[in-house]
Amino acid sequence: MSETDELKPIVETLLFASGEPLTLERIRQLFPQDDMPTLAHLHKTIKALQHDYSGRPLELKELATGFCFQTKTAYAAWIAKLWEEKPPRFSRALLETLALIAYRQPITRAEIEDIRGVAVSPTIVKNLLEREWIHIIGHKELPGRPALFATTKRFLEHFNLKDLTELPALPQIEQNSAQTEQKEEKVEEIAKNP
Amino acid sequence: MSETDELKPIVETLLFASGEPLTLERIRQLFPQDDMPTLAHLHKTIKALQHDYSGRPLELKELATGFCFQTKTAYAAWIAKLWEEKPPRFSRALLETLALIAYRQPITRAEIEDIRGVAVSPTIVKNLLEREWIHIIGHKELPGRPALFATTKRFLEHFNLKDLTELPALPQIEQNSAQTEQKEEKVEEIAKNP
Amino acid sequence: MTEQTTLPLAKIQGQFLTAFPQDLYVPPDALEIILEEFEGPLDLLLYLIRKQNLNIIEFSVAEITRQYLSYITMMKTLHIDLAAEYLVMAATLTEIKSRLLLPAPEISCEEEDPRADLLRRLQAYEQIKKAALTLDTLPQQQRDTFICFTQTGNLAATRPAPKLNLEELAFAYNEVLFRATLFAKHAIPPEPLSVREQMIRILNLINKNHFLDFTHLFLLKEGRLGVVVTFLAILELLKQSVIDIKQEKPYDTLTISIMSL
Repeated sequence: MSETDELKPIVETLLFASGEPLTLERIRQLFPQDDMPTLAHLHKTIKALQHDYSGRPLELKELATGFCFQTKTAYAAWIAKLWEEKPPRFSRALLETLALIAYRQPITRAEIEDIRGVAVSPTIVKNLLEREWIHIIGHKELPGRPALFATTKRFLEHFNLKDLTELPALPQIEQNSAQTEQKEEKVEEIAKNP
Repeated sequence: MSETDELKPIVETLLFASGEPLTLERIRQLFPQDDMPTLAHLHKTIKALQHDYSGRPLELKELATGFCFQTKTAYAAWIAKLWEEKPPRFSRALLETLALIAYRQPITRAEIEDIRGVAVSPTIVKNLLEREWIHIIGHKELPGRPALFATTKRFLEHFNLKDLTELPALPQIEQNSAQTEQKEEKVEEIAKNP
Repeated sequence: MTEQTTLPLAKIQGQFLTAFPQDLYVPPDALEIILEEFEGPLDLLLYLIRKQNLNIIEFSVAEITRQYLSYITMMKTLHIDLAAEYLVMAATLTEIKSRLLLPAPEISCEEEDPRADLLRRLQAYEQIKKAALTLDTLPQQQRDTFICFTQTGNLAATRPAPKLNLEELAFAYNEVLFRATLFAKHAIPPEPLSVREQMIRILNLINKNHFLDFTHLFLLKEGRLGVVVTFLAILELLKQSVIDIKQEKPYDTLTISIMSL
């Protein structure tokens, strides 16, 4: 890795794709031992990139945690509007996990996985625990003593609920599927007794 | 908002800050009613930005879910090194199921099974639903009202497509053999490959 | 099993092995892995046809049937569970073969090609098999391309937390139950929330007090229905082995505690 020209687009894409500050040492470690760029070389590359982007509304800045591209403050108002317009959304996986905990508490992770049919990501559980929307209320007497999750007071507060019974009941879909099952049964019946 | 020069850095900043594709309509709605750029104007701005970034390792692309800057494929290997987790490799069963849904949507599970000759694994369908690559678009008026599956915009986004017409053309299939001329050819072929 | 020389026995470094190495015992597990290489009977048939460098429309049913059947027989001999689809295909092939052996009637022999349906299926499957491979070669997000994004400096702190409303939550619950009923072998019955709520109330009480008198769990102001619901909640917790009920001697008070190890 001797040419700046070769190194530059690599560093550039790394900084843009990571979305978080990267130290030069971290970048260096991505290269194979025998082809590691020197820190001086990386510094020169950063300088070159800073020059390339000098006319643009973003800048390559050095923060305490490393280098990253940042939008210039002059455009902050536009970004604020973007977020105001459409705040970030929870993933479907998080919503469904939370919904299952809310409606079927106390519930273990295995039970959630059983109903959803896919593994529950640890990040989601961590996220919900950190928000204090769920907590571990006990353990099931099974091998491994799996944690039983339940929603918290904070969860009720967030949704302006007095208690869990105030959770909306929307049984339409369940009824529909129950009807479908009944229909299927009927069809079978008819098939048996034509 | 009449000058392209004023609009360009705003669009550029928004695209970089959002971290997800933005439609031109969404960008337009961020402007005050009396100063809203036209879609044509925004299109011109996008073109200008695409030109500005033409020499760089990133490109401004239009996906089904909107416009975004993304890294060029040549740098994927470097970026992948940033993360411990490797991108998932999809099984043939999953890819075949997905391809059937993509090319023959809307399609029922029974129709998929008919073509693949094997039962569709519920895990695969759940996985695809979970990724939000497919969704249930309706139900067929048959006993049991089987679900009709279709692909989503997120599917297109994942495969870097703007719309379904950008899917690679289905490979040509060999002509039906029930025709006599081909039967003769067949005899010749078999003679060659006993 | 004399025809076995033409059958794939193992796939080693991408190469199919067509005969048992003389000095090697191949455990049935390995053959099971071979079977897993195929996405079903159509895929296996396609493999057998392609292995002969033949076009789908050109293959000899008799030869392919022979190979297919000996493959299936081998699997059966080794007591490998074959999916029903493989056996159905074996029957189909045998039927086509026997129909081809019968003298064809003079009229309408063109439309009545007994292979027609199988050929259509093979063609449709091969097409989608190729399409699936092509799909996987498209540049994919997070694998080949990465969406660029930048930090926003001080603004980052003001980025709002995701909003969530009750309707969305209720919708998500319905969605997941609906999907579960679509795919689960057993229907997942909706349970009345009131029982769930009582279960949580009881657990919270026990977590605070460790031991509780059974009668203290009931709230008289909730009336008869409330008592029934609370009782159901206790039974459910017992069934799930979350709590334990102890009675020192007959007619003594029931003590409820968290299930201990």
